[in-house]
Amino acid sequence: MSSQPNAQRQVYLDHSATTPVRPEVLAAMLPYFAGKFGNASSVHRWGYAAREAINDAREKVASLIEASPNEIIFTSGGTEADNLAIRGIAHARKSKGNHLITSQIEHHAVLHTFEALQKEGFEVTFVPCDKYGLIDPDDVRRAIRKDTILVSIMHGQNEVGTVEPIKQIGEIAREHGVLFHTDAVQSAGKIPIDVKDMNVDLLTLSSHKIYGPKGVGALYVRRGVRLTPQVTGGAHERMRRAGTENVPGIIGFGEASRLAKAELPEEAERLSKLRDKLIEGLLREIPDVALNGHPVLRLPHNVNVSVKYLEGESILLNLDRMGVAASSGSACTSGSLEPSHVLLAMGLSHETAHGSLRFSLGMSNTEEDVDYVLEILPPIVGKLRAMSPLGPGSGL
Amino acid sequence: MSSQPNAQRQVYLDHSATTPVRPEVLAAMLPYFAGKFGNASSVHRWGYAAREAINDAREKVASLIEASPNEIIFTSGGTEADNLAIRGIAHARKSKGNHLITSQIEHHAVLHTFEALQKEGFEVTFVPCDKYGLIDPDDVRRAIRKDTILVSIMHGQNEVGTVEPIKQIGEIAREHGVLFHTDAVQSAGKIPIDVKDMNVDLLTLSSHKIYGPKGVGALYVRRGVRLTPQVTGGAHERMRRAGTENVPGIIGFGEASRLAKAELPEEAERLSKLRDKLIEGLLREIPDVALNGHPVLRLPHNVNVSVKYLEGESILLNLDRMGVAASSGSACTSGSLEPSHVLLAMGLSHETAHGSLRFSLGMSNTEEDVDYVLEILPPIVGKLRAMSPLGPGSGL
Amino acid sequence: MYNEKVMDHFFNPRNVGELENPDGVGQVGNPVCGDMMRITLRIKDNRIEDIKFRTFGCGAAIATSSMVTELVKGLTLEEALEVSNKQVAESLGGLPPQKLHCSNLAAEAVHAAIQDYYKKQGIDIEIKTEEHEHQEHGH
Amino acid sequence: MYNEKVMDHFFNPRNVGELENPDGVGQVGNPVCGDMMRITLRIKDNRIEDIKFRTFGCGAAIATSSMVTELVKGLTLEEALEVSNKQVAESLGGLPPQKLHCSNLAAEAVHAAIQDYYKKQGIDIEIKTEEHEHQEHGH
Ligand SMILES: Cc1ncc(COP(=O)(O)O)c(C=O)c1O
Ligand SMILES: Cc1ncc(COP(=O)(O)O)c(C=O)c1O
Repeated sequence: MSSQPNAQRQVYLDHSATTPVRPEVLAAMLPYFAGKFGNASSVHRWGYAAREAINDAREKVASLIEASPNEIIFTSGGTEADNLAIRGIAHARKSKGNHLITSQIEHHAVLHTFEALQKEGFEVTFVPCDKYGLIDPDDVRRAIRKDTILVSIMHGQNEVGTVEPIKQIGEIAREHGVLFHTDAVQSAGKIPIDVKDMNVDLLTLSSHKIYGPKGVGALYVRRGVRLTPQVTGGAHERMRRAGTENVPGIIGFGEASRLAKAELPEEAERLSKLRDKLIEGLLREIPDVALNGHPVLRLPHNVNVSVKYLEGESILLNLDRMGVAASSGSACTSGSLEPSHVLLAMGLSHETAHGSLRFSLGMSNTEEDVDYVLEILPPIVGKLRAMSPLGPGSGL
Repeated sequence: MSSQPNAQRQVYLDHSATTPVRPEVLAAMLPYFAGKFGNASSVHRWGYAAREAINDAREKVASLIEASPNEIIFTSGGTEADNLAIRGIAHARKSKGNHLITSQIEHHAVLHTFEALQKEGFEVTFVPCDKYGLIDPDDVRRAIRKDTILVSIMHGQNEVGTVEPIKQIGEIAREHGVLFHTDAVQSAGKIPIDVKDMNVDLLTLSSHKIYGPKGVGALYVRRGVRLTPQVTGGAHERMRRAGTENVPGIIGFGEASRLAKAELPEEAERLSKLRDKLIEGLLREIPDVALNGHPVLRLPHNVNVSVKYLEGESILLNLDRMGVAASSGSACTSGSLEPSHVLLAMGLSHETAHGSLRFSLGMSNTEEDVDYVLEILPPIVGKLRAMSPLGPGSGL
Repeated sequence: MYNEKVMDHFFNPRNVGELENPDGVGQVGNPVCGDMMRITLRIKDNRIEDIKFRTFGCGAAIATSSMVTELVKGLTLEEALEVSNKQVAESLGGLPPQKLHCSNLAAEAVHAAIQDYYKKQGIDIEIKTEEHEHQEHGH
Repeated sequence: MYNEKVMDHFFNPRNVGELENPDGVGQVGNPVCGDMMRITLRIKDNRIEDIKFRTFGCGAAIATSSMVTELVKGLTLEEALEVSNKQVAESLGGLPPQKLHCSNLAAEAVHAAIQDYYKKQGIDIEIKTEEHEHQEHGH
């Protein structure tokens, strides 16, 4: 765009929105587009090659969360996996009960799916969170009824980075004989996950958040848990999700999972340091800025702040002009009228919620990137605030 | 595999199962994995680039079927598009009626979805076909009731290649105020499609059947037709299909559509000739072989024959050893116990249906490929028949 | 997302600020909804001699504010009252569809400032309200 | 899909054909179900001296037929009656899961042929039927 003068630097800080496919992953995928392009169901060498590659990828994805390969259902992404988990269990267990539990701060893929189920006649309890975006396991316990059939609480919050007490919530669900689903799209590959240890029955993953390709995800379903398929057709994915397998996508997801697991401990530490440096810098360099999300129970790559008196999109456009990619919980960026439901649930005012900024760190980011943001953001904020009718100096 | 001695030739004749991604398509996709990898919803240059590319691809896909770009919903494949069309319309129009019409010879993505709706309480009429796999529009007319809300009849049959009289069926549906869906996964790019001329309200496409990547498809939904989303979450695809867009996949699908449209007339003629040569050769060279499907109203790339006294998988394994990829309607290849429901609906005996072979031609195939099949298949059949307890010479 | 003209007005907004002792002040929108504009006017001989704006809002909100100040500067009050939000959007070469029903309040802010000016003169005028969906916000 | 041993027996099946004037004939399966086997036996001194098969069916059906002829050739009739479908599959190093409940009838065909032999001697024996899901076919 012509109004984006050649920015000195390109700093991508929107890894929670999506990540680039890393070179090793693309290399693993490439043979499967044109050479080994077979349909995994076919009875010939092209088909066998595809089937073997899928089996291999399934092992790698399973290993990322300490599951067994046959507990993994490949889907077209995190959103579809969330839908399959929630609709699939609700429909399969309808006769056992009509009540579902989730939280107010879930991703739309979860939240809107529960709302769709409400329209179908299910009752849903949306448990709240505290001002840090933390969910109290006791709130979940209190919400459980005799007719509760599913609890779904996310692992790492995508906007504010708060890590929820999944293990305790899973324990409570299990005590009560209720199935437990968690959306781990943002936490997978960032913090360790062990589905057995965490008492999880169903867990959602998405490839494009961990340097794998877009258009592929997975649902972990604990052995023995039955769900109603939501996409019907051929006998793929052991009759749980029909449709010709996205072979290159699945292979890329497998390789991305393998790498994410191998590099997790070191990378989590590295990102946490960058995160803390960025948070400290923002709070230090810009007045009237507040951290959103939990100060400690936090994903290693998430920074979220409110910049008072400003609206998020106006900051994003200025950041973009300087080569920096970030995101905002502002209503204007989503085309909706309400700002982030997550920030509102945490008790932020609408006004402050409109002015939130999320920086999500990733593989490519360095200290210099953080320094660059800390250099360019204060003048942007200064300029926009001078234009704002709100805040000190506005005369209001 | 070691039991596959170096076959002289590799002849892929399973293009109805899937196709390789053609080089031009892969080239179009490649920049979007790592360079222009943004999330199309993001407010920054990475996001804008992705959004623009999707818009461009949407135009190309729309153009393949003479639709408008905003009538195209991208999905994860043909199966999901079929599910969205059928479940989406059934759920949206429930209050208008409870009766649905489809045929006995639909792809499982359609057939099993109607069966799932039967379990939900919908009534479904499955209209039959004749011995050529042809559906009589009058059968559809007779099946329509006051409470019919949807007719779904496929365009090109995937197993036997028969092209159905879609335009007439669409006309009948429209006369009766019933929505009409057609699965055009096999016909798209092979024979011309004009959704307006064909009186179609919803139409399914799949990328990997036309030299695009796997894991992406589309549903055409005529402007003004409302359906209930089946995957809920973010505001993607104008609120009709949630989930982060598979950007490289969509771009590949767009490019594949553009090329398919440009090359259609010539390629259809070329394939038809190869098809007829193969059909004639098979009938001439091998005794007790019969053509399945319509002799004239037939997809240009489809050859389907029954080889009496033999079971399909045993032939496929031998063909594979000689480097030839084909498929069969045999139960054994699908892991089910029943042979192809399509061949049975056409009136074939179980025994004959078990011995069907499908050769589906494509871009890479030449006359030499056809000659090669005609050279190697007769001795394979001879060897297997000598082993069979059925047929002349078996003493039964 | 936005076209070049919008981006130009966003990055190089015209007439930013607040006039001292203005003849009219108009404020529309609400920070709760994510956009709010404040227009100050200097009126001379029934014409808008000077105009400044301050805006809290997205790219579209700021660009339309800037655009409207350019459009109405020098106009008679009657002429300025005829300028509509739609015209502002058109002068910018169009806004993305999701922005049309929101963040497009600039003309209204000018009208409110003119109304304020008349009020100070003891005149009550009624302002035509445009058909737009901003009210949908509900707060 | 299949392992090498299965493929070897499929591509190079042992004992294909039909014995002339066999001492016992066994036929199981049904072409309607997609698999049918016909075993002919030559018995000498209570032992299977020669055996041949003909099979209509998939790779697994043909490979298990071939395998079973190798397994039982030379065995006493009592020993041959002890050979199970499961053992045949194991001797082949295993079959794909979707093939286990189908196309794995070979031992039964041998048992049926032995039964036929006894019958011709005027002896009625009962054959242990194995637990397998082939019956699910329903025709
Ligand atoms: C927490 C969470 N859940 C679900 C999703 C949806 O996953 P996908 O983008 O693969 O559809 C996302 C990402 O957008 C997410 O952050
Ligand atoms: C007629 C027909 N419909 C639907 C499908 C399913 O499409 P996809 O493979 O993209 O899921 C196929 C292919 O398998 C098909 O041939």
